[in-house]
Amino acid sequence: MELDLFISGIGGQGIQLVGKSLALAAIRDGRHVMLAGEYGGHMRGGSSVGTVVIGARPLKALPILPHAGSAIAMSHLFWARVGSRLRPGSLVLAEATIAADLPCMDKHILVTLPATAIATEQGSRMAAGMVMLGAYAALTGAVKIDSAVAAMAEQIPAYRRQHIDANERAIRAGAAAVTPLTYKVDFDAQEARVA
Amino acid sequence: MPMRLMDGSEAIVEAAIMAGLRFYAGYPMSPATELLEYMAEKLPHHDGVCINAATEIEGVNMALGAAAGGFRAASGSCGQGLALMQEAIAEAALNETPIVIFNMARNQQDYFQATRGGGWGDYRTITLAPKDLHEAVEHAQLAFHLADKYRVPVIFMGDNLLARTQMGTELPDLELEPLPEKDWQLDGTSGGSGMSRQIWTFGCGKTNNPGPGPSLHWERIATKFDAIAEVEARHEQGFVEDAETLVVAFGSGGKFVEHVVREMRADGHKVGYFRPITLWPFPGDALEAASHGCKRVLVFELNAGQMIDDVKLNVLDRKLVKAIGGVSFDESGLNLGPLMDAGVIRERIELAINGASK
Amino acid sequence: MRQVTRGTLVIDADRCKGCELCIVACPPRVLTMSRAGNATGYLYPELAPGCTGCTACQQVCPDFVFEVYKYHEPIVSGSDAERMQ
Amino acid sequence: MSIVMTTRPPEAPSNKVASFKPTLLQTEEHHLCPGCGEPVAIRLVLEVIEELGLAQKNVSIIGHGCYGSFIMTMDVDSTLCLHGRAPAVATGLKRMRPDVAVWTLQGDGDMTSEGLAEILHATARGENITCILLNNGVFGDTGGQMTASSVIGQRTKNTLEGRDATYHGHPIVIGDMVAAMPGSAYVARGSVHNAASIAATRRLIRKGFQRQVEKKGLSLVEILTMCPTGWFVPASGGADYMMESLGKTYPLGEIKDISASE
Repeated sequence: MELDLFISGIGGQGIQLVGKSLALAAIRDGRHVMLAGEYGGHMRGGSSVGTVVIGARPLKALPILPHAGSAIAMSHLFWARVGSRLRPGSLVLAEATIAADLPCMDKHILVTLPATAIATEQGSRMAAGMVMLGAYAALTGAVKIDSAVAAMAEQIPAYRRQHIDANERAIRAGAAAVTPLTYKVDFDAQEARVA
Repeated sequence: MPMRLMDGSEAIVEAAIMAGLRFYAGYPMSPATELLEYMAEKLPHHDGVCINAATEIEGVNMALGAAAGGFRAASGSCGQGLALMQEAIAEAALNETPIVIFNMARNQQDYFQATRGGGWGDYRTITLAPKDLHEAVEHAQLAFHLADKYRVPVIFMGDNLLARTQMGTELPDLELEPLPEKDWQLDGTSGGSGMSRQIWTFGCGKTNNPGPGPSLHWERIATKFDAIAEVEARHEQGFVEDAETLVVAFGSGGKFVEHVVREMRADGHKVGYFRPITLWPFPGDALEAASHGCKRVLVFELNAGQMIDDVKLNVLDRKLVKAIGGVSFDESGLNLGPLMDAGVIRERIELAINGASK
Repeated sequence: MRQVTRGTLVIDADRCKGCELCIVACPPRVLTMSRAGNATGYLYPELAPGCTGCTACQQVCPDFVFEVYKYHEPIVSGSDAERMQ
Repeated sequence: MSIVMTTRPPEAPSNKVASFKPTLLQTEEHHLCPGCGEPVAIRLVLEVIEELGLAQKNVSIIGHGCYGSFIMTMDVDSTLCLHGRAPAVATGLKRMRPDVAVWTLQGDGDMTSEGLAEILHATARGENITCILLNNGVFGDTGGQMTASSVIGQRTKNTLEGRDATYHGHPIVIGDMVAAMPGSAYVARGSVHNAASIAATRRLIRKGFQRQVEKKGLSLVEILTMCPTGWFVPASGGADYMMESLGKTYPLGEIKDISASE
């Protein structure tokens, strides 16, 4: 099956960085990957949506996903566009402080995580997205945690190298903060199947 | 090559360089800008040159110069930028200089521009419209091959989805037939030989080696395009054998329609899809065959109706042809709009089917 | 009148277009336009004795009708020459 | 007055000192008008190319004008490009073949009207090409209309009362503009109105090509050429008319030579 994911939040929260790290990690794990962003809303404070699809075989997914089976919610703002496209039973990994503001969660598997608080504990409030990345990887088995760390480091520009350590701690803390049993992806299955 | 994550622009540039591209001159214009940026970054590492031209007109003429020198050369932009290049694209067709023009389009309103052209003369432009990054990697190589094979300009028609969506790719190297030496290239060495070389739209040749002259030259060019049309039309189709409804779409639209048609087939609808891969030559014979026995032929394109003309020209009963696309941009006016969405496309196909049966 | 002729021309008169640029260009003024037209109806330059072989006519001619020769020995003609003989 | 026989070579011992045409012309035939200055300018360029040993190492990029017909007779690798775009085409070719002498042949309509952007940007980039401008201040090929280089007072088919600065604007003195830009290595203006200036112009063209060989940057050699047809003057009066009109706006001589200042 193909794992499809929306990452939704506000420009400046590192949404695109999370998506890119996940995609690069999947490449490291030998997967086929697609990464699409929403353009035009890139400035800080606007809507930011990333789309990631991961599969074991060449992908069939469209660059604009009509539907997805999982989401990371960093903000409840601009959620409508993403929420309306989630298949029933989707995994929604949400920042704990905004989770209550997400509508229509009764059909989905909601996992909340105080990502910003965990990131702050790990030394960087800005690394909340990295906490989510670690948590998502651990929850779904989409990518190896070490791959996620390496992928994050791979794309950090030279002038931001000082953030790598805090980001790595955030990824690992995120992974440790969830129980990896609710939503496992079977990449080898021909059709979508959630354990 | 190991799998690498790239956006379409980067993958196209890598594939073009792999195919031997050594010269690119362009002018920034969204969403073709990234193509120029990658060219500027990568070409110098391959003994190539990328120039930030002063205008699209200057850029495409630079490419003509590099190509006249025997090198694989390209320029690129999107719709309005290509409008500025039309004179040079026609010139390349008429003086037989092989160049590739990358159109990373904002929309699908450049269908007429690509397939009819805005330049002067009896010429056509081979136009490749890949559906996604993987096909784009192939087309970026094929474009240069076809350009050299026929000594014609080739248009590569992408869009913002193609340019910016990132995918893992191994950049497979396309196996293509070998081409003859470019014995026409201007390398400067034949001066004083009495048989110096010439690239000239009027085809008059030189005193010692006269050409056919304009009328015969242009007739020969026109005949060449007829011959290309005979053999280079490409298409992809699915579920056409028993289809009552055939949906025709190109580029990204073709990929979306294929997706929707597969979904609808799974739900029991007798729907098929047909995607022209070359917009020119238009795969008319194949479309005629695919549409045989259909009750309706739906055309999905993000414009007010351009490819639909070619569809009507090629299905046996043009009254079966109906547009289900339309003009659709995002808020910025620079990108494909909300019509490019699987759900919307399915609704429109279903409406066309149910509306017709009512 | 004594004339020293150091050079001479071959003129492809039938290709001449009669622009007369050579007439004023000639330092010894030994070129004059013909009275009758050439094959295409243009008047063309004719050479009188006294050419120096300087190539000025050839330099200015837009139609490349001049070929210029220099004699190994000057040819002297006219009354002086006749007296010397 | 006696007339010397000029239909065949002399019988007395002699050396041929000048042929009908330079060796890089395939024929001396052309269809340009009586008194046109362009063939002479082109002859000079071809002679210089041969002198500098560039005959098998050059490509000409030809613009649109009467001179364009020489693409059929010049025995050098050539392309006739779109109107005004020669410096762009030359750029693409030169960047890929840096050791080939690439030169453009353009008229003033081609360079200063249609192609002003291309020559200025090629100069700005310091492209190592040689641009030959044949300036007669008129669109000769179409029958004598005003170009950007027509001088004040010049009568053309669309400035019948003479070019009026307040109505038609001022002429563009492209040589001075190019010389003012750091990318140019050599800029000079010659003329073909008489034998002395023709000899001088040949030296300017030679320096222009030398600067390219030395990879110094763009060289522009502007050559004032007669167009009696486009000026509505007799062929025999073209040279005088040119120096009285164009010659005043476009003074002859070297405008810039970076090698000289080194």
